[in-house]
Amino acid sequence: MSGVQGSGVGPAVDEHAEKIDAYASARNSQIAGALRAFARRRSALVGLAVLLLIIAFTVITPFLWKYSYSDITVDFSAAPGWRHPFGTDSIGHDLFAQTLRGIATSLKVATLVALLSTVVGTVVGAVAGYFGRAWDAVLMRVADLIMTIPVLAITLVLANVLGAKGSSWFLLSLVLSAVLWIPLSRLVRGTLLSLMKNDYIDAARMLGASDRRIIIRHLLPNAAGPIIVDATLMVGRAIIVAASMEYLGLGIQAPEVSLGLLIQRGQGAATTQPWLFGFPALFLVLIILSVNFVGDGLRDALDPRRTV
Amino acid sequence: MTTSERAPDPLLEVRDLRVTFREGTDQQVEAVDGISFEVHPGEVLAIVGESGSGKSITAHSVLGLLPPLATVAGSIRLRRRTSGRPEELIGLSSGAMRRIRGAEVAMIFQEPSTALNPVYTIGWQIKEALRAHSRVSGRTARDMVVEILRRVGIPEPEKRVGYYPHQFSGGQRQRIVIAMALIQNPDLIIADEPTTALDVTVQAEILDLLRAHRDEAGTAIVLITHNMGVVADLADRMVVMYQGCVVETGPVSEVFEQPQHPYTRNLLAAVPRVGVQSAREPVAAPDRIAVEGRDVVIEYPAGFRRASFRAVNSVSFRIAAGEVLGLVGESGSGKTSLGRAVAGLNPISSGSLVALGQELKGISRGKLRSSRKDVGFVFQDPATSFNPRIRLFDCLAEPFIVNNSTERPQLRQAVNELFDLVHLPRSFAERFPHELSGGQRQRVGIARAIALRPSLIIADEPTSALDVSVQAQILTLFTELQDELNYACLFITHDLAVVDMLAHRTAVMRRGEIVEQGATREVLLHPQHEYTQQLIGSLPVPDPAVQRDRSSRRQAVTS
Amino acid sequence: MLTFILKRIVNGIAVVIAASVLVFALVSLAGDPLASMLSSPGASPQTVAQYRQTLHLDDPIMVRYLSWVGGILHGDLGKSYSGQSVNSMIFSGLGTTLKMVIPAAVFGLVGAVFLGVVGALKRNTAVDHLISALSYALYAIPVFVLAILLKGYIAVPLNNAFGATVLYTIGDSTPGVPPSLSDQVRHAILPVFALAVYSMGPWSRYQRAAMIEVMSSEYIKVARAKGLGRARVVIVHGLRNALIPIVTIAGADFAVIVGGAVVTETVFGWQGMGRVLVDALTGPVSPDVYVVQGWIMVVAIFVVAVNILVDLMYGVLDPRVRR
Amino acid sequence: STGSSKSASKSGNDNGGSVTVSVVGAIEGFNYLKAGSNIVFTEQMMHGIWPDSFTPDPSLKSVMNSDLLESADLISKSPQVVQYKINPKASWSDGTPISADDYIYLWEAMSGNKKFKDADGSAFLPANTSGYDQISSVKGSDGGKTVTVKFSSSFSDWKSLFNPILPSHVVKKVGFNSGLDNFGDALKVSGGPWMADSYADGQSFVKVRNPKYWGKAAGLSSIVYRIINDSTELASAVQNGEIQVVNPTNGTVSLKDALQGVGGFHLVTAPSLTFQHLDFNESNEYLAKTDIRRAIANAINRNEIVQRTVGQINPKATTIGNHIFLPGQPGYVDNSGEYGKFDAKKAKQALLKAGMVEGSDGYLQPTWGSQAGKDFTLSIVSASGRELWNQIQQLVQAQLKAVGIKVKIVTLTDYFSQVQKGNYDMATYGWAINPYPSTMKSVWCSYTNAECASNWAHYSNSKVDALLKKATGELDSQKASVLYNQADKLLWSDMASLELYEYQQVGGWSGSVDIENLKYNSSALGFHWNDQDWRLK
Ligand SMILES: Nc1ncnc2c1ncn2[C@@H]1O[C@H](COP(=O)(O)OP(=O)(O)OP(=O)(O)O)[C@@H](O)[C@H]1O
Ligand SMILES: Nc1ncnc2c1ncn2[C@@H]1O[C@H](COP(=O)(O)OP(=O)(O)OP(=O)(O)O)[C@@H](O)[C@H]1O
Ligand SMILES: [Mg+2]
Ligand SMILES: [Mg+2]
Repeated sequence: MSGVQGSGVGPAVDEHAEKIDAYASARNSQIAGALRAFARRRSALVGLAVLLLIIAFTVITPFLWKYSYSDITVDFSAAPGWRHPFGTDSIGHDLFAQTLRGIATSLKVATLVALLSTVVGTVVGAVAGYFGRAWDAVLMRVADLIMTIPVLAITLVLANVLGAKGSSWFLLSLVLSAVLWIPLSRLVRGTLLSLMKNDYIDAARMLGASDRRIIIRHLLPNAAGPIIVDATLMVGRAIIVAASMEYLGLGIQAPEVSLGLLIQRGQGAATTQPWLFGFPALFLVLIILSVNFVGDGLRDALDPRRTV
Repeated sequence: MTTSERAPDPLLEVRDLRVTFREGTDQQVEAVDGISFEVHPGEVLAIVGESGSGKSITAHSVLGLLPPLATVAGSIRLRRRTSGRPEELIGLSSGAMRRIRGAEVAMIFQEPSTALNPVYTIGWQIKEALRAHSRVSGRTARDMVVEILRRVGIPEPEKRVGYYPHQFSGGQRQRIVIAMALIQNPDLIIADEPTTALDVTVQAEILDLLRAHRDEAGTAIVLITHNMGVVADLADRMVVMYQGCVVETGPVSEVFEQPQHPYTRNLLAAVPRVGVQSAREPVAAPDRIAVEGRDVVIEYPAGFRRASFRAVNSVSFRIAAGEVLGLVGESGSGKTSLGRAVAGLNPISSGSLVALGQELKGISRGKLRSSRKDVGFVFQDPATSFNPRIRLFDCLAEPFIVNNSTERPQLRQAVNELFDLVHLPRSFAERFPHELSGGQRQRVGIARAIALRPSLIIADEPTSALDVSVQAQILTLFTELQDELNYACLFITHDLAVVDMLAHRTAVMRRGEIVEQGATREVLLHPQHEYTQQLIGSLPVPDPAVQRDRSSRRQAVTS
Repeated sequence: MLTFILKRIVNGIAVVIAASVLVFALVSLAGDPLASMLSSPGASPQTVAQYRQTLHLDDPIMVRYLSWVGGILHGDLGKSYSGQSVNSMIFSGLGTTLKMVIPAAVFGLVGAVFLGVVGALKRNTAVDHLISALSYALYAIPVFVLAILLKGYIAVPLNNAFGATVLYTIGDSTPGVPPSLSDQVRHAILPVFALAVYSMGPWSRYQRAAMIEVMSSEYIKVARAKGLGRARVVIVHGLRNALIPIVTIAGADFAVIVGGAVVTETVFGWQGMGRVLVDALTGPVSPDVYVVQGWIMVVAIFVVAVNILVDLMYGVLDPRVRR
Repeated sequence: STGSSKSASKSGNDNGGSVTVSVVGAIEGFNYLKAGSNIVFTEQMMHGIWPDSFTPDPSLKSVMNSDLLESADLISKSPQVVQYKINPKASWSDGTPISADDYIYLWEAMSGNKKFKDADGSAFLPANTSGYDQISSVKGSDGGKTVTVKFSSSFSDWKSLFNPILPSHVVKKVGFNSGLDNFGDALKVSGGPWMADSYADGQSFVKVRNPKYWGKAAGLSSIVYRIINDSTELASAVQNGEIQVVNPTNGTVSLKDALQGVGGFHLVTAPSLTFQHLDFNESNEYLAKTDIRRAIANAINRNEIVQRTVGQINPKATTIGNHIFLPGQPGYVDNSGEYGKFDAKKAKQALLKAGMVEGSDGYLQPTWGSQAGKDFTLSIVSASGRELWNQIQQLVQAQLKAVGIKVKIVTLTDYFSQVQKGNYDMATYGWAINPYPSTMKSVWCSYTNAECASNWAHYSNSKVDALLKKATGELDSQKASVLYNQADKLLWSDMASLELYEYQQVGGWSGSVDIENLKYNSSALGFHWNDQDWRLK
């Protein structure tokens, strides 16, 4: 902003009109802007890169690696070395293959939980936030319930109730989702309530738009930022809760492998055979860390204040 | 004291001030681009200019209150109370600057609702200001606080010192902020839009308060505003800023009479004045009624930690087809509540409200939705009335899609016509709302409201978020469109001048009730109700001579 | 304010009742608690059948629930399936847990406030980035991983270096010796640290955001314009206001800390509430409905109480919500 | 290693000092004779508080408690009558003499007979009725100092009875079923060298010297039991001097490694009287066939299993060859013969002969039965959180895959209810036995018989039934061993279950204390069989 002094230009209404071409090129400016904001955060980029790398590694390596997670190899209680980069456990599992499998399980659980609880949480939160009244009352009571009892306690009880079935990764995901959708639905509800104060909702109402249209076209896209961010952070939360359950002896069970289970099994040897504990713990921390970085980057990128 | 004695050397001298903001790593924004001005003791200097022209930044740089990202260049010299000699403020150590703040130069901010710390009592906060620079015993301090509160017109100051900010009204809060500045007895007060957030009646009182203090204590005042009426009321000299530069300086009367710079001319021309533009004649034959309200009551139900609240109390009014009814009144008087009720956005608690032949009390959701397409609504704030994720094309096409009134292929055509109607280029269709200026956005808002050719439009302060010059253009557009489309309109505003320009008839609201209504000209020229008279009396007129006269008369009445 | 608290209490009671019905049904249906009694040869099935009768396990679930509720009304949480008083199990566990949870909450809060405020004041500087990285790392390390590291790589080497037990790794006190504060503190340091750090990460982020928001508010500018010193502006005007949101968040997170305590107790061998629950679910006689029930009740009541307390505190911190 | 301890201290000669002993797992009440409370660690903690009539020594020979009894003799073989003469000085710490009443009460409580009632009028809930249910009467004479126990049928392991006896005058009042669940005054009545002192809920238990004890006083002034959740906490706790004695517990390789890593630690690894086996549920139509069971047994390399599991804890660990005796017990003979040998080729051939054909991907497919035409699949179940069991499952899976059997691993949280209901094909779990072979009868006698409550595998062989019946009634232990071993040979040839190995216990004591007389005993008492003789040097 410079050099206008004395030019005598009043605040012309169509001042921007000449710059139309410049704008045309920035049509997808919102997405582009979000991407740029995301890319500006180095931690988010690094997080994403690490995450993608880990995923790619987990997907590809089992095809190339000579051992499967369930193979019992000739070596047992072996320290890391050429044949077994992460060593082997006491009965002879290759820990490298097991760690990869553990990552895959933990990520599968986390992704499914994030997906399920996001969908359910969004739908319920939207209904409660938009229609209020009975819907809202019920949701808020359920939410109170969940907020009152530690999530871990609820999932422990649920997993115990499901017994053997609770040890499959799919059912474990259901158990976790059954609890974790609630904070998200609260978030969606709150976001919707504040979005509904915006005049454009009333404007849509004035045009006679249906409730469905208002929710789907006007409210949810604007709530997408917090929802996506929360879904990302949910991935980290799900991994931690699942790992804590496994650590306490519920949830995924041998012979299936998960990071929590590997850590639980290796912890007794944390000082004598640190690799049993160290590698799974390292990857667990790495995944949670990078997921949170990505989530934080998204938060910045999707922050509506960024565009204003 | 109406003219200032010119001391030989200025109290504050700003030379070639530049403020740049670092944005990102390499971008720079020049917020203030080499401005100069001076303030003499006992003088009121007004700084005017459009929003974003750098007024606040200038004020903040005097006290070194700029954010860390700002770099300041140039010179700001203040004549120090202790030495009597001018001293450079730029580059002063924070400790030295701290001794100047409050004690020699005090500042009053625009937003009274956020200028006070919500968790401390006002007495505590004023006392804190007092003790920042002088050693005063607890008792004396308390007495001084009560005294200053009394002086700024807070009732029952002995009791009120122990109140928290949220227990005061906006006007009172601004008085408290002023008290906080006055108690330190500074040589210079910088007031950054001290009345913008306030009602005209309250504004007048605040201006009187500042004037009285200047007259009594001889304190110099820098008054930042964009309201020409305020300038005319209080200031001796004025500085006009435009895009970071000073475009014009001079005594107020001279600038008003003979503005030199085109921007100043533009600005002065755009200011709406009561009685200058001819008020519109009432619609000849009010035979067809668009809206009729009888004993309308609007209540907000009790909620979380809140009792139920009656916002509109037994109001009756009518709007004829093709007629513009102006609705004015102080903030919180229930204007928006009423407007939203007419639009069907708020339910009414009792009484009867018929809009376009449809009784709105107890109406079903479905019926309400279908009847809404004949009603348009223009919102106050162009920033929040658009879905930020939707292109303007979709935004303007939505009315047609929702009501299935136009075939898909014709949508483009229909939207283009709307753009034409509000004088915007059709290419704007591809833009997102944030890619438009406020005025342009408000045009789109109007386009959306008239898309379905409604026979009734409700406009809730559609221009109050805009600069005066832009406001003028929007109002002109509004008049044009009303003439062309001949819709009935409820136009809500707090600006009497706007009513004067637009409305056939005017209703005045106060505390949930309509205290007066009639033909606009009648209401403005021969106000019957005391409150209307007060309202008109407080309205600053952007003409120094007239305004001085008015305010001295007002003071005579009130004192 | 009083009606508000009453409302909260009523709401809390409703929540606790709903939870108890749900949990009772769930746990009662999950497996046979007496099955493992037969897992040693020679155990008599008649005895187990007799046992089942003694515990009323063959009564309809509704009858059992109501008899349990009857006990509750007399302040008796019943007996565990192996005969111990649930009251004493839970209250002894609660006492132990609180010895970990309360210092952890306080320490977590103080740490978070400190990190958050420093981060906000040094915004976008190297210090800020360092603190951010630290809070993320703290959040990403699960409590049990941190605990294992603390034990193996802090406590043991430290004790070896001193040639004496400076920090303990199991239990909340040394059994068999008269209780002393120093003994308890040395037992508590590691678990409290592990648990505190768990909430410190996210809280410090909130605190930073709140502080940034407060510091950019108008009244901070006013305070500076008054000519107040920087420390006074930051602490008296900034921090005081920035504490309001963090108190609410910490209160809402109380259940999360208790959840974290379940894991921390396991790692550090504290016989607190967490162990009571885990044993009731996975121990030799499990699932033990009455213990789980009692647990849920007591924790829920506790969390509700803490939340009400936080609301009261909110009133103290923020005059705007006072009545 | 250098962590000194406060609690393991000895000051002066009178004060024998104190040691802290670890207890892993929850305590569920103190009356370990009651069902639901019979936890090994409780028995160890309470040892020496309630006196035993007989205690197994490290060679698992039952030795009479000569402080309590002057004699205990079998005075008649048919019907079997045993006479106990109580030491006239023996009395409970509250002054009440120890008498026949205490023996009578214990019999009533343990008999499983509904005619005897607990304090509150309900039936007693004994953990184990075997032996007591064969007693027809217990009578006192000689002012209560002579006890005459008469059996309705012979019971060879009569020395397993009345270990311990309870203070009947106290327990009669507070109740056997619930009076000893919570720590209280009832527990403070002692009839042995130790006395219960204090209990912190779920955290610690302290027993101290019984000052009223008429026999030789305990060497230490107190033993502190520190209850912990998980054996993974042990190593660092020992290293820190928080625990001096690690009570032997079923070990893992990492626990052994970790304890071994603690400088100066006296590591003890030794077998316990618990053994691991592979259980075949004969209600499965394929496992009902002896040929298939034998083939599976031949397909399993037991040595490899030992090597990869307990072999790493104790290099001396071997496979076991008996269903009734364990190595170290006087009657032990390896009866496994060819049935226990690993021979994959033979296994495969046997399977092909039993009507299996080679399928597409290396798995066999039955030509008959419900799995006809499908890959031959068996499930193997174990409980969650049991690392060793899970490891065996995986080894079995890998080994059976080599002969073409697909094994599906199932881990259950409600394992015991499922196994007792017979919802499994193969299972792997441990039987904890005491040194008395009669206890194994209920596992191997006919499934349909009510006294064979632990036979969940549906095994049934009338010859085995007859032999076991005869053996449990044979009062000459030499002859009884012969009978048991005859039954065992049949169990092997029937391949009732494949015995794998003994659990290996891991324990020991810290180098910072020097404890005299601390010696392992593979009975349930572990270190504690002689804890009254422990002494700090
Ligand atoms: N912290 C900041 N960072 C970057 N740019 C800023 C910052 N603060 C203000 N600006 C820019 O400096 C310019 C001048 O701002 P200033 O607040 O002085 O305007 P103003 O004249 O007071 O306007 P208004 O009437 O709206 O208060 C504007 O363009 C604004 O966007
Ligand atoms: N949703 C609501 N719930 C409760 N009270 C409300 C609500 N909306 C407005 N009010 C109250 O109703 C009264 C009238 O409000 P309204 O918005 O109609 O005033 P207004 O005349 O439009 O004021 P302004 O000029 O400030 O816009 C005010 O006191 C306001 O606080
Ligand atoms: Mg400004
Ligand atoms: Mg309004």
